[in-house]
Amino acid sequence: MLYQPDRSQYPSRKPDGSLDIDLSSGKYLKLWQGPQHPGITGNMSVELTVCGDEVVEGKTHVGYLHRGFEKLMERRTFIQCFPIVCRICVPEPDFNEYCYAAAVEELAGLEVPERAHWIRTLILEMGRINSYLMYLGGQAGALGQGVIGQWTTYVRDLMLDRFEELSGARIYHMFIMPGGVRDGLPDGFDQRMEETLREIESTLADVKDVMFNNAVFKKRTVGLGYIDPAIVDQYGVTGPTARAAGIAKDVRRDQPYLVYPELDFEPVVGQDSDVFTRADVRRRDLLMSVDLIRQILARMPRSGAVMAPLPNVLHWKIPFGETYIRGECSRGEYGYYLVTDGSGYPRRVNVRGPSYTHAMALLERLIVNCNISDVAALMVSLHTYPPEIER
Amino acid sequence: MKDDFPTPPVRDELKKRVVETPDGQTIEIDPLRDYYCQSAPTVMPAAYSKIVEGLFNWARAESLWILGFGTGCGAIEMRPLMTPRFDAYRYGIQWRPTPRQSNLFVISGYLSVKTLKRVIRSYEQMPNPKYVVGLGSCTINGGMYFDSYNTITRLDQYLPVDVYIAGCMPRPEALLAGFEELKRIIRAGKAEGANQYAEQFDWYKANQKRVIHDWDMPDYNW
Amino acid sequence: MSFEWIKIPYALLTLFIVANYGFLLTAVMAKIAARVGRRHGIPVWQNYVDLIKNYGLRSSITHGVMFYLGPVFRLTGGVGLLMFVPTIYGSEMFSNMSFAGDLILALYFVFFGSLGMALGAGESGHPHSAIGVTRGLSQVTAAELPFALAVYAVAVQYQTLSVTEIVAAQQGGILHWTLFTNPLAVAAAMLSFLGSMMRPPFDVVLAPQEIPIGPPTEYHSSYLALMQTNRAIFPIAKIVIYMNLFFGGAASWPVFFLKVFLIYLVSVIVGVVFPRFRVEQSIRWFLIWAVPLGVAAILLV
Amino acid sequence: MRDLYDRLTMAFPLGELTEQRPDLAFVTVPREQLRSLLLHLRDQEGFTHLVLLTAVDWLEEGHFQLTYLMNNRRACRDLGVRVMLARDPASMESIHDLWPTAATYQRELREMFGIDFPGSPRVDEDFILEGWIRTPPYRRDFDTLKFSDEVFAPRPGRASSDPAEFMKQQLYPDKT
Repeated sequence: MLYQPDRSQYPSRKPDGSLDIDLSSGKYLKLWQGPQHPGITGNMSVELTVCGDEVVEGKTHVGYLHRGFEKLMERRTFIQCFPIVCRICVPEPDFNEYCYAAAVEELAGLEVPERAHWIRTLILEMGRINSYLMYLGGQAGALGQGVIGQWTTYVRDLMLDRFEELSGARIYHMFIMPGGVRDGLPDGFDQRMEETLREIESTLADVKDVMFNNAVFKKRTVGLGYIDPAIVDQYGVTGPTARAAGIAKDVRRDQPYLVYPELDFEPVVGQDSDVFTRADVRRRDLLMSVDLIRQILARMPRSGAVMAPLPNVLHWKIPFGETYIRGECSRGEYGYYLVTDGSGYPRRVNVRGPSYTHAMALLERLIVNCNISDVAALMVSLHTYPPEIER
Repeated sequence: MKDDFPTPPVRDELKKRVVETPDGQTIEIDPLRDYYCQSAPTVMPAAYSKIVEGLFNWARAESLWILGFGTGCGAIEMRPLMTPRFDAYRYGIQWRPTPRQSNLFVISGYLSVKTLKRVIRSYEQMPNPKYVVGLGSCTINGGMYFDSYNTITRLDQYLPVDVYIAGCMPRPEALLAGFEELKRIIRAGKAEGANQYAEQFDWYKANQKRVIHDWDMPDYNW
Repeated sequence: MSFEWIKIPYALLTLFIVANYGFLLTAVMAKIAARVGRRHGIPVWQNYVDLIKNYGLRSSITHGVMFYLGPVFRLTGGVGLLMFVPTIYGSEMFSNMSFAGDLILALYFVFFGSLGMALGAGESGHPHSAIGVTRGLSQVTAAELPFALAVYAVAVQYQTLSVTEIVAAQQGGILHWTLFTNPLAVAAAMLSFLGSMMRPPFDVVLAPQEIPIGPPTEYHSSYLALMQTNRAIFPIAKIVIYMNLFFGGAASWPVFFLKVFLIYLVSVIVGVVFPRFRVEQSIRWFLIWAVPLGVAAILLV
Repeated sequence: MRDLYDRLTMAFPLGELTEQRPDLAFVTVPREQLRSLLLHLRDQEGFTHLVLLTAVDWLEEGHFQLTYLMNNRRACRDLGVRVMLARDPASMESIHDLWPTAATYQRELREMFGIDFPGSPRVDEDFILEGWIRTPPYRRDFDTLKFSDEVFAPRPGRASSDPAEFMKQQLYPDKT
């Protein structure tokens, strides 16, 4: 079922392309959704101009979380950058560590041991599960179904326990270093991981019953927020959001990194490109991650080095060069663009997060003609995390 | 420090303007004066009777309503607090969506200048006994972002802070311990941050204005 | 029948019992909802603490007279509703003012609080309050319709508008309840009940994710405390009407507690696993599902 | 990558090709040719996805480098197009009509580097910073630590030092 926008209430356009909205006419109302608003994903805000119950214009405002990482990294040595990169994206920090480490390794010519590749893949998939669990809770919560959030956060806590025994921290793991990973797996990790995975699977079965088979949930989300597959490339849409539009775009398969070529998987693709399909694609992707973790644990080498020998990190200079490393995080394509100039400091780091394109241009387009009640659901369905937009 | 910043121009929506209302009248609007109430906060005394104040303090301590405003990355550990493993509701801690109904502001992590402006507005809208918990090292001395041009380094320069919780990021257990500590302070009647803010209003305001260059709101808006 | 002054302390006693039961009941319901999410939830006395705290807040800001009167109206709606229906059937002490007034008055009081709230929240000037109020009024109107139809069906069935007489007609065994004599009317009324309890799927009025949190956005300190009190009393008062009309009333306090608990539980159990409807969807839902049931109930009587 | 480069050099005056990986290469183009090159890449060569648009400040050489990273999804390879800009006053034509999402990148560059993109929507509005009146912060001549110390009143007792110097003093305290 396609969403048929009703343009009858739409205000006319001025010659320069902006909307002709006269607030003093009493016909329009300006509403701020955020930054202090429970229906917003993180600390950002959407400036809505509404006519009746319908949004005629939405403008995203970001910058509330800006810390200037790209500047801070320019005045830190390569190894000093490593503990701060994970702070860029809070709910799924591991991708920052991986992309940064891989970029530095490529420019410095470091060879990473085979076992570290497997452990990195394991960590990235665990992080993906965390992020998806948070998303499912948020998507249901945006529609008032709080109990899903309780269930998914409960199993997410179990997953954080696994992270904790691996790296010692719940949120910021700082585990993937340039050159490898900090350590191998602890004893008995596989068995505890298997228990966690089983718990996740049973919770997801419940979530499927209560959320995806729920008539009200379907009624709210089917047909909402339709993204035309034709605009996917124009707006830089990647990841599950693009896959829900029927475009099988997955960096893990297209430009494989780490040990993904050796794993057996097929990208999850949806057809209808609405909020419901996006949620469903993410749920199935999560189950695929569970399967991938099982494959990794079954096939990974159990002995060998996990860390390449690093040069003296205090005087570690990386020759002139530039590179771009990408990976498929839970929201889409995540990438680091690193430029070095032969000194001990990065010349320029640019983080390309998927939320950057999703939350700005795409959201501003989708939000038009949508009901005020649906704004939160629509925004969550794009799975944006503000910290990675503004860094 | 010498204040050498020029004042930025007033935004369009804050300029004085003449508006024709739908029923045909013409009125003049001065947004800064009409839409906000600009009078400094006052020190609000405690209840006369010590017993009543003690009861109130106990009730305030046992019913902490947190403003649902995730200002930084610490917000990610607030969610586990609401859920089965930690379940802060057991301790009378709840999340409220509007500043009017909450009395505890958890500054969850670093504050960028842009957020600080919103935080001040939200804080000033909260009703009087109000408490601030600074979460994470970055609220104490800048933490990882000590040299960032966009994050403040000391929260207590801008808002009166009752409890700091150190760490990057603090675990939910640390948060619960911090809330218990806050409860102890409240019960002892020492958490008078709102009155302190009113007493040293000029000092706080000067600090805030030194950081927020485009101060386009009234000095106090509740 | 002459008025006896002793009725006033009796009525206050009823109010006291109902208010306390309401506080405890909402807390227990919150705990039950929390158990579904595998939590323990708030302590049962939490509502009292919140109430004391809200009265103890030092600053209170007013936006005008109606802003102040809004919660008062709302509380009046709850208290008035409670006063004009017999809380305990057959008890001289707890039938309150039910000698006067009838179903029509009760129906009016159900709506009264929402109207008062609309005025108060409108005065507060917050756009989210205004949106919440428009949503609330349209949804309450839609939800009242099947309830009104069910009430008329019941009135036609028993040939009276007096609540006391309707309760009296239902005595003498569980099969005499309206639930079994006129199930269609009860079904329509229970659907309407779901809609008026402000729980999912019909809580778009208070939806924190969209319009935090609707009409009470600007209310704080003692205003909020008044509204909390009302939120304890009003659902109970409403359930009392349902109990009297459809479930045979209550002849003693234990029966009263049990029946109110069970009826309340219906809305909680439904609400805890559902997301919320948009306002036009919920209105359509009422018109499609509940109203035909109510019409059928009237036709069948 | 080399075959693509050979095809492109027929029509455009390109600089040297830097092959970083088999699926990633960078090439420099004069700013006048940029738009037609991007159009050609998008419509003829299948580079439909604009991955990122960012700038590098080469303060010593006195110019900005703009990087347009393009991705060909079908062939699974990336091409980074570099454009060198004069540093002061920095200005570049906008490509928001080719990719709507480029408008966001251009807003960021306008604010963080002070590179102007005339005609790009909302380019003059505040994007991330609010009321910023100093040097654009991502320029190399902006010292963030100095700014932070001046404005934010750091808590006394916190010191930071250069890691190499610090470790040298810790390990070999007697050497100067």
